[in-house]
Amino acid sequence: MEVVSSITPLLTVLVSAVGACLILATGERNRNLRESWTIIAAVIKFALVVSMVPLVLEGKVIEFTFINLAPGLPLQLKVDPFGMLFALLASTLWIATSFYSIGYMRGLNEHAQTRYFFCFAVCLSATMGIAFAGNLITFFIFYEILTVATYPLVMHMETEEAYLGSRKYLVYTLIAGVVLLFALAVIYSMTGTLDFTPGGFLAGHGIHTGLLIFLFVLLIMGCGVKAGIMPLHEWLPTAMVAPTPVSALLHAVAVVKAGVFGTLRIILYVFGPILLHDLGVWLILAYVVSFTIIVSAMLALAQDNFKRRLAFSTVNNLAIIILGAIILTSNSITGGMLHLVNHGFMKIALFFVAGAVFVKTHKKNVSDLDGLGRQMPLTFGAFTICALGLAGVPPACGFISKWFLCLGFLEAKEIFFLIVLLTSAMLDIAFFGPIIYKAFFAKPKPDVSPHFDEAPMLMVIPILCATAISVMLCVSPNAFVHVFDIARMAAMSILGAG
Amino acid sequence: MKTLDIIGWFAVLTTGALLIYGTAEMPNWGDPNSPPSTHVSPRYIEKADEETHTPNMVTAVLADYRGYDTMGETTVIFTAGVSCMMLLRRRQGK
Amino acid sequence: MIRRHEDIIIESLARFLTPFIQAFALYVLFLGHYSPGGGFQGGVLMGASFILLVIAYDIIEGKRRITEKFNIVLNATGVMVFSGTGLLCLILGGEFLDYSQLAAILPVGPEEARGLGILAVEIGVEITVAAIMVSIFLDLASAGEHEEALK
Amino acid sequence: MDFIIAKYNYWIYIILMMIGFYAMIVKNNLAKKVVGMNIFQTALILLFISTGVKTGGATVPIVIGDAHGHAIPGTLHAIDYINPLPHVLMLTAIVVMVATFGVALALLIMIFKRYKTIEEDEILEIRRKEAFT
Amino acid sequence: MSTQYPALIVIVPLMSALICFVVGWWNRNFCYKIAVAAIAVSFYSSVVTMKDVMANGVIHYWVGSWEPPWGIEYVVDYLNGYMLIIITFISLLAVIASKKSVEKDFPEKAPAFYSIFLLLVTGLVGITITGDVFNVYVFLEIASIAAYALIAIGKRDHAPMASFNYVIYGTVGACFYLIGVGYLYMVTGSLNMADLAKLLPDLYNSKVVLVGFAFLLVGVCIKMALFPLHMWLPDAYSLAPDSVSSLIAPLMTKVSAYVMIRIMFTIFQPVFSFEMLPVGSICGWLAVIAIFVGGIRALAQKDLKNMLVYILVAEVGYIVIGISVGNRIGLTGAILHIMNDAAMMACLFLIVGAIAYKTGITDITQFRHMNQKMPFTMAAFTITALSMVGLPPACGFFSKWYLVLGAINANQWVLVVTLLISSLINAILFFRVIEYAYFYPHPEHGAEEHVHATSHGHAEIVMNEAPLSMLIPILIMATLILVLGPFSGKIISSIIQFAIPAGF
Repeated sequence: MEVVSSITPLLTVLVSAVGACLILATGERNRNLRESWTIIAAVIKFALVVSMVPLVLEGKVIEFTFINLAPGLPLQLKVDPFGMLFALLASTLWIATSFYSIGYMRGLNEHAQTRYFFCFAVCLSATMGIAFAGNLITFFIFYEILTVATYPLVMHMETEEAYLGSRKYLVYTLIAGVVLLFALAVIYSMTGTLDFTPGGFLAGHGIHTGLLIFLFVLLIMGCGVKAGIMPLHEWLPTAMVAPTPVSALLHAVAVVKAGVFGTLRIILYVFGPILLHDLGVWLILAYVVSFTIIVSAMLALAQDNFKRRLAFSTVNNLAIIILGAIILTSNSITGGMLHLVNHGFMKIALFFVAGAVFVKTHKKNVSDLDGLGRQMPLTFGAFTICALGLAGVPPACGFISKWFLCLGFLEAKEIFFLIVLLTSAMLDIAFFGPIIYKAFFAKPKPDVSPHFDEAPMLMVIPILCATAISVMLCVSPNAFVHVFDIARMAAMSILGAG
Repeated sequence: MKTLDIIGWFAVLTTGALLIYGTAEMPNWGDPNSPPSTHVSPRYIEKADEETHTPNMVTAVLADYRGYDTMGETTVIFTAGVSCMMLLRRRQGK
Repeated sequence: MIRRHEDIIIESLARFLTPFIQAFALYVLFLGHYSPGGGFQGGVLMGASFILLVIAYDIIEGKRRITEKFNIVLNATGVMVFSGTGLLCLILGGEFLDYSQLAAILPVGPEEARGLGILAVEIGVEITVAAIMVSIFLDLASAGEHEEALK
Repeated sequence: MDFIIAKYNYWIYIILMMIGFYAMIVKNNLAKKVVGMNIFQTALILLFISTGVKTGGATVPIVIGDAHGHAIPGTLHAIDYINPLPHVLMLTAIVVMVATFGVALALLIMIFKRYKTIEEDEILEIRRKEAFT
Repeated sequence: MSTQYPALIVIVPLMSALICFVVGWWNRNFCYKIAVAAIAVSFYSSVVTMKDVMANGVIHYWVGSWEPPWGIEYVVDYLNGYMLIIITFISLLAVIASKKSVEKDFPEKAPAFYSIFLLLVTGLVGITITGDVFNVYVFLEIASIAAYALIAIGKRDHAPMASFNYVIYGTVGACFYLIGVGYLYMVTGSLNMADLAKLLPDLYNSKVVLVGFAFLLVGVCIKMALFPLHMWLPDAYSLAPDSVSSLIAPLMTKVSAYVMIRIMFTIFQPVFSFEMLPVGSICGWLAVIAIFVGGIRALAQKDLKNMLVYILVAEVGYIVIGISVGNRIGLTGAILHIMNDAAMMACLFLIVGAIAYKTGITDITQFRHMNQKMPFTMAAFTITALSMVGLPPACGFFSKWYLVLGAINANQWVLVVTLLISSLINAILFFRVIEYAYFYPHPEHGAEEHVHATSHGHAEIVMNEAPLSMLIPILIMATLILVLGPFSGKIISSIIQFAIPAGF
């Protein structure tokens, strides 16, 4: 795998940081300018990411070493297929989310918008860093930046529950960070390197098995908090107090995805399939996440608050992704990675819908959505497609990823996990179905206007775009940026090395 | 107050015990062959006069060989003077 | 606060003694090369002579003998003489406090130059110690109110 | 036994030192603390000076020389004069002691102006009262 | 002339202290300018000296041109060259920032104040640069006496009492140090560090050396305020005037830590400090207790400055941990943390001074809207806070990283856990302040999102930023904290790795 040295990754990370500074400099004085900064940064970032796709497809690895933190410990950005996948997801969704949040913020005439957009941009910068991190220490640095930058967003409402939610979030993530740091230090003092290598680098350093398992637990805990693996998911529903775009960001783009991404990095690039098989810990993790899948789906059934229900569905899907990776066959890994992307698009559409409904009608609960489908057909049409897609029903892209997951499980003869997957699909239907039913077929509440009356276009368009992309990813997974091939390559590189 | 007494006695006894323990291997009192008398000082005694033209070795060492210490000493007392002035006087300067 | 009690014996005795003490202080200073003594001892004596005056009379009298500003200047001058000598050596091209460099501007050899340098810094020490002794004593004795005492 | 005979001077200094140390820790009157401080430092000075002593006819470290008081070359032997270095060091130490003493007294005056007492427990009492109000 | 720069580092502040004192009696306004100029020159000289060291190796400057051990020598190697730059730079920023608060708090004392300020700097650099153990004592006393005086003029009440306690503790510390020097002198007859290092190894079994070592260390620990001996620090530093605490708090403890490193690694060899004696483990445990005690006491404080001084107690623990693990990487962490912590503490205390000067607020619970009153100051505060918590890319993270690595290499898991937990404690401490400063619940708007007021809700709060003379140093420090982090690798590879005694 040949290595190209280029500054593009750094630019990709910096562009939104610069955008953040410009936003801060502009401030409340000129809102249009401030928000146009957001858009411009988003577009540039997307362009930069896409510009790197061809190289990655040629099997090259783009690398940029910023500075040496210590001998053998560079601050290094490295663009490999898997990172590229995540970068594509994040940069695409950022554009949508920026438009959407402008609409949302103006729709509700929120306070402290400058702070909001600033932290937003910093978040994305950190996410890019996480996607392109070439070694654990770089990953950790951006991971912590992400934590800090998200904290004000969760705090945004500045109500009592916002305080509690953000504090809880901070406690969970900071402890996770400390655990991660500890594991990193141990690994570094044992092996002297932290570079991600497809197929893992821990093997063959003569580390004691018990210690290896301990490290695995620590690392998974460190990333699992953000990834919402049960029982570490506690902060996720509480963080729902944040404004909807933030929840969308938290749940679809940045934070949880970063957690999952990190988990996959650890499974596939730090430990590697072979070592995990030898240790046998993969099975334990697989059972844990299966438990997460089922339980979170159950909990989702019980939620009446729209966003909370989506949150639990997120927990459920993240677990599915991890399950795909931990089964360690090429198909399941591909499926997991694809689901990382697909779920991103579908889930963000769902959150946008929730936000749109809220802005339009100030309704937060599933129970009083009756008949809204007639009022907001576009919104709820998109909702239907994506919800079913999450369950694995065409035409949304959930179908593709779940298909590959099933293939992988069959390949590995893990029938139990296959059943888990299918059950969760059933449960998906079970907790999304009622919403769709209420929206379209239930008798409208008196306050619902029978005729067409949508949310502001600035919010509807992103929804439709997200939905369109999800459908497109299903129809031709390789359109434009070859998401499918990239995922394939990543999986191959791992198992090839393994 | 009582606890303080105990602490005081404890500190004093331990410190004193340690110090006395240390004296066990010290050069005897006035031993002309003790390291202080044989290592550095002979040069002061034998060379001070010819090197600094000052028969009083203490003065020579004080102001020349270790003159830098003495400057520090002068600075210390200057500091003390200024400190007292700053702490106690109301009107200082214009 | 030292208050003046008009005691003729004490006052005249003190006034009588002062010059002798000061002369002795200078003697101690200048024979510091050849006999026990030196700047510090001389300085203490010098300061003591003023302190004796202040005790015998009162602060006002002491102030009359050695005024505020003069004392301040003396405080600094002493250290200034010392470090200035050192700096002079440094300027003359040697290390700091390397008196042998003074031979360049004095009509003597390096050893004698060192002797003279020692004398210079001893004078500096004497001035500082004397002045500081007095000023600390005045400050402590009057708890800082001697400006008021002057009015 | 000769161990004690040979070292008794150190023991005396150490005992002195500890008296001062005890006063610094335990005494309730701040002035006494300062006095203890001085005892401590004085004992320390004695300890140093005693290292310069040489038995066997050694004299004060001033050259016994010709008319001008300067040395006749070759007549100077380290054995004849006691060690000047500790004296020098202790001159410095004495000055430091005086300086610290002066500052400590100045502080005492300030404290007395502020609390109208220099008994530590009373001062703490006052501070506690003021903390409440 | 370039060979004379080591002397200038010490002489210039000293002589300008004298000038400043005299001139001030005629015109008070010169003092500030003189002080700034003097410290700037000192900083410049130390930079030149460091360059010289990096070019031509260790500098030996014989004061009075008497070769050691008979004379006193300056020894400038990588370690104290690095220390000198830190000291002079931070004092430069501190003296620049002190202008306004001096004019506000005690204008009539300005001449004496700046004179003593300069003397304090003189003492600190004097301790750092010299290669003679007794000379260290002399300059230690200069610094201490200056510090006693500066602390005692604090505007806050009880300052004299705090300063008096400091006098007692400080004198005990200095005397213990002197006892140690005396004991070593009795068995070696030498006072020069290099000479002692040559003579001592044959005497490592002597009781005298043992006791001397113990007393040197205890004396330094008192000055450094290591745990059981830290009682004097919180009062003294929190009651000191703001213009002073921003100089004393960052530097005094760090310089003592430097002396400790000198004693354990230069005068004595690590083999004595760590293998023949259990110093490592003792100091390690004390440091652990110090970190927890400091952190927990800090949690109880509502006054920002009090909180910071207790954190300082904990930070001393960090440095001692780095020293006490007794391996190369740990010591690297300690030396790196000396710089980072000095920067962070300086920045924090400068910020406290600025806020107190502008708004008179020191109580954390009254920090509401501070981010709109003093946006730049609070931004700097946030950066420093993140650094204290140990979040990358601020510099605090990197020194912590090395400390943790060192503790792991020494298999001191207790220390590892302590370091990690303490960063959580710091997180609580600082995010509490940030919450107060940046976020404030709107009782009038409930949990319902839609009833939120417009973003012009706080328009009545006008920006009221600190004067430039305070703001600029703060911002410089904040940027440094951000910049030093990623470059710590470079600092280590170019300076610190040479500062650690070879073969250790």
